[in-house]
Amino acid sequence: MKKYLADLTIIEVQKLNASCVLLTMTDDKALPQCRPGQFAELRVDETPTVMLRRPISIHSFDASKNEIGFLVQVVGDGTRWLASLAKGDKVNVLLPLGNGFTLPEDNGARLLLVGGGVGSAPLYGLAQELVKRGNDFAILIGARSEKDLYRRTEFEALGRVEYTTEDGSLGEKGYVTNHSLLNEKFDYIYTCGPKPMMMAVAKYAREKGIPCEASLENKMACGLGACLCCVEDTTEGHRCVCTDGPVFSIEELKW
Amino acid sequence: MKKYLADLTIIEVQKLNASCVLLTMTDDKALPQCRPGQFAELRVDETPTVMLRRPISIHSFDASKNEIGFLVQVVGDGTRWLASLAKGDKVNVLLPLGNGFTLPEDNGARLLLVGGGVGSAPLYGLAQELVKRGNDFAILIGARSEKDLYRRTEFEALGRVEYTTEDGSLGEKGYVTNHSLLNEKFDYIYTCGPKPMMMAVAKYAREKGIPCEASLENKMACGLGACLCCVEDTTEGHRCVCTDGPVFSIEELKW
Amino acid sequence: MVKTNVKIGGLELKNPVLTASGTFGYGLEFADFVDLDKLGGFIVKGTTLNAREGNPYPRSAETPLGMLNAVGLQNKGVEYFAQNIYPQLKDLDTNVIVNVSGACIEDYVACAERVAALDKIPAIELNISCPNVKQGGMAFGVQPQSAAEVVAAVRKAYPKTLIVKLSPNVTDITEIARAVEGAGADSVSLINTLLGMAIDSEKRRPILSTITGGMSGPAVKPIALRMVWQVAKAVKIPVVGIGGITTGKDAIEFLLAGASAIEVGTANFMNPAVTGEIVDYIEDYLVRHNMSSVDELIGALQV
Amino acid sequence: MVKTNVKIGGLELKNPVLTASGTFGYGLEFADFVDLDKLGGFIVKGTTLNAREGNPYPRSAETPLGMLNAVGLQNKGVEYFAQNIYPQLKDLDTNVIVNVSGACIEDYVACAERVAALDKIPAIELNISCPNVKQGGMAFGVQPQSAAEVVAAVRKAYPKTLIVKLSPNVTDITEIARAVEGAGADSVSLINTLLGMAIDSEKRRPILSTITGGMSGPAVKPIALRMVWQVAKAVKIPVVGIGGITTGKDAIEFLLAGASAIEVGTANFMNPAVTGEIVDYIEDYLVRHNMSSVDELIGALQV
Repeated sequence: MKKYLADLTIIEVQKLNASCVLLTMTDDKALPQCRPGQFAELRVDETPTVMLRRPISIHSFDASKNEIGFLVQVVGDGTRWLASLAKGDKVNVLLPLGNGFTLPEDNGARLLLVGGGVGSAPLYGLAQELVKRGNDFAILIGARSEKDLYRRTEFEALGRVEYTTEDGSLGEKGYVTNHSLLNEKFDYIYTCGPKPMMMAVAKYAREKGIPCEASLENKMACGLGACLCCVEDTTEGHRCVCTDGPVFSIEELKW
Repeated sequence: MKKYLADLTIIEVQKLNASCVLLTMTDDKALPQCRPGQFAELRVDETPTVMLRRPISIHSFDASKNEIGFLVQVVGDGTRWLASLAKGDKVNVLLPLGNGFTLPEDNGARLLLVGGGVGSAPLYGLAQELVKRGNDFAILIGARSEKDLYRRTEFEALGRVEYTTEDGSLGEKGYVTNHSLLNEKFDYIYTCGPKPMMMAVAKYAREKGIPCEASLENKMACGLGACLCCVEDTTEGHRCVCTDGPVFSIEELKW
Repeated sequence: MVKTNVKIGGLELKNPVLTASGTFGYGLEFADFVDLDKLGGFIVKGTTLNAREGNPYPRSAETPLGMLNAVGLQNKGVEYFAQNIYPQLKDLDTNVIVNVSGACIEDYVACAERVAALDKIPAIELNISCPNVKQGGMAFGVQPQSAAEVVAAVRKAYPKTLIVKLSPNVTDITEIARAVEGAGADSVSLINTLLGMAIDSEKRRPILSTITGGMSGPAVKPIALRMVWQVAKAVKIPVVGIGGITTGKDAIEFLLAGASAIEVGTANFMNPAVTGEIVDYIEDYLVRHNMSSVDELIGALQV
Repeated sequence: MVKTNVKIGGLELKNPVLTASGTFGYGLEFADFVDLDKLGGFIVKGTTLNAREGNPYPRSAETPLGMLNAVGLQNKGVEYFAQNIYPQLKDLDTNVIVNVSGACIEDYVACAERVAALDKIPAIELNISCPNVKQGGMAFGVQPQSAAEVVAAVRKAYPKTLIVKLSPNVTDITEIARAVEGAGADSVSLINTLLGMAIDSEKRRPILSTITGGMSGPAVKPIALRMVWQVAKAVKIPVVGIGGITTGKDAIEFLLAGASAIEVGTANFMNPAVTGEIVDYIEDYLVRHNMSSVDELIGALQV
């Protein structure tokens, strides 16, 4: 699929909390079609210390409005710079990158989306797509505390959403893999979040024999499969998270 | 003299033309007393490519208002960053640095201030001081063209100002050293501007036997006399423009 | 119309702009952003006789205006390249150069021989300077004698243009350059990465799985420029300049220092379209300075 | 209260923070911004037996997150230091260390002897790695034998703590480090600057009057960190880490890599108060990580 390199214009900056913003961008030209689970590489080398682009998952994509949304969590100088941008600013964006989630053929299938903290970002775009396709799904999002849960109203507008928090400030106390929702029957699981959480979800899926896809976040340079920095050690050896992923079936992973 | 390191607040940004701005700054605490011809080192390492501070001459200093002015000409990424700052922004400033101009004992003396382009910046502060002291002086400013002459109204408010432009768009056509003003008698000359211009002025002063001071602009790192990068080859060997200068009597210079 | 073409041994480049091995994949990854035929050529990723899995993740670390990598020559082997990649590249109207690596002289030779059989590959870049492999790699490149030995052996087996990529991790790079020139190299390219290290001060661990790795990016440019300058004066064969080239200005600096061509590396990660922009900048520079040919720039530094 | 003091040979530092020669003048230039007594010590600018005018202007060039300098050891000579500078420093409650350079072994020895006579100077840093002087300097530092010779000669003449500053412009810095350790050095400090070059592409001229110069600043940190890591494993004497240290985090990284102390250099130009801030950061780090002494950090990298 053709990749684009464009200076997108920020049309909205939504501060979700002290360390997380939602950047909504557009372009004069039509944005390329982006699939749920794909990501973009945002240029940040206006910052003194950071040089490489920042891979950010696509949180939302609206072809009709020609808008794309990125949830940016501040972790270093690069993301801090991104979070400091204002409406009207331009960002050089490379997209769409990666494979994205596999959408189910069987519309009868019952799907579970499991996210952790800001890692739930790409699940929003996935849920939007599943609503369009009339799939039956539930969303489970875990976080340290209520304040670490983003875009709840928007998620809840798309369907059933359950929460777990480590401090019990919202939903069931504990980790996603302890949530009562998992007593229900699901045919397919999508997960994105901290690696330990995804590994726990993968373990659960294996035990129940449920097919499961996880979206990885290995450190990247090029995003194009050229530098071979972001490799994951899979059943078929080292593979690039940027081009063979970021979404892998857990069958391919050595977890 | 004690040096200060402070985050000054920009209270006014005046765009003088496409490539030159006047930054007026203040501080909650009282600014240190600055003498005409002294300079400051402005921190610019928010820019990706530039690391060292930028030495900028003090254009104006008003102890009563606790304000200091810097004329910034955009020549590279560092000055471009400075010129992009807005009212309310803070800049880390190291000041006051250098020796400054020698103020004349003899109040009867007739003084000539010769500036070139943006190099005329520190002569404004000098002229302000000379007005306070009731000295008799004239100002001669040369530039490529009228648009390269800055702060004319302000300079003219302080006393007699003559101009030369290479294209004749204002004042006499040609170089400062050809200006008819030089037919008049002066007892002391201060000059600041491009090195070729200052060398021509120095040559003139030597011929007429007029004492003359020139303010140099060698490339600097520390601004404190520590790194020895900004040296000028003087009659007493290599000396630091940042601490032994920036103002030197032409007798000390090997021009 | 200004002349931008240069010659590297028997190799004709339409302009001096190449890409550094390992930063441009097999070229195809960048075809959406650069017209590959617009480049003087590109150097595909490090290729070895047999497939290599490379080093464990993490393989990269960001440093002040630079990066460290420790990929360790992951590739599917020269036969896979010949069967699966070469067919996709052979009809391009540019020079596709293969970067050849090995753990021992025999491997270098066998790999070079296999590439020699590929009609449309006019040259190889012999990598005797990879800092990220246990045996071979840099070990060959830091001593004049071992460098000369591997080059001489490959020279016998490889009839086309032989470029040898030098390591900067040496006391005197001109000594190595002269040694490989004497052993029959048609050209030297420099610099490969500088051996560096990055530490996570909070976790108190190295960032790379290999502890140390190869440093590249704008940060290394002054060192690369100095070595190109030294080597260009020390050898008669053409020099290919590499090291932190991020803009057209950088490319001009390397040409002035004596490089006949340049390789753009890490900059491809910041801006995948940068190589085309550098080609344009060089043309504009020549026009702006009333030069009729890029030859007028090569080694034209006024000292 | 955490212990931050460290020992370099016979030298007691209240904390590991020193300053790099040539970046902190004689200390006094920075007294308005740093309480000098708060530092582990500072190393005054390169001092030679006789006065030196240094190299012509321009002596500096900015590079990506780094700089080149070519000062060339401008100084008024050791006797001037003893007569005019030493009296202003001798009553400070910190370690004032003199960086000693020379063009030949005899000069090194004579200069070291003169400094030895100054009661309140507890140590010298022998600079066998200055890239900006024609004879001597780096020439001594890039070969184990010549490095050992000059160190052995100075060792005989200098009874106090002898730190030897090493050049990074070598194939194997551990070989040089072991050589000077064998010759009697109490400690090695590294890295001195990397030889680099900067060019003005429009003027088509080198930016430095000397064409090449010594590179320092954040850009070199990964290389310095790697060399400190290698040397700390190769020698038994304490290592002083230098190279692009700009923040407290950087300092911690060097300690983890095996440095017993660190020198802050170019960062003094960006922020003249930085050394004091780094002292505070190290203390806070120890508290934050429930460590009782900085010794727990030195070489504590988990690999």
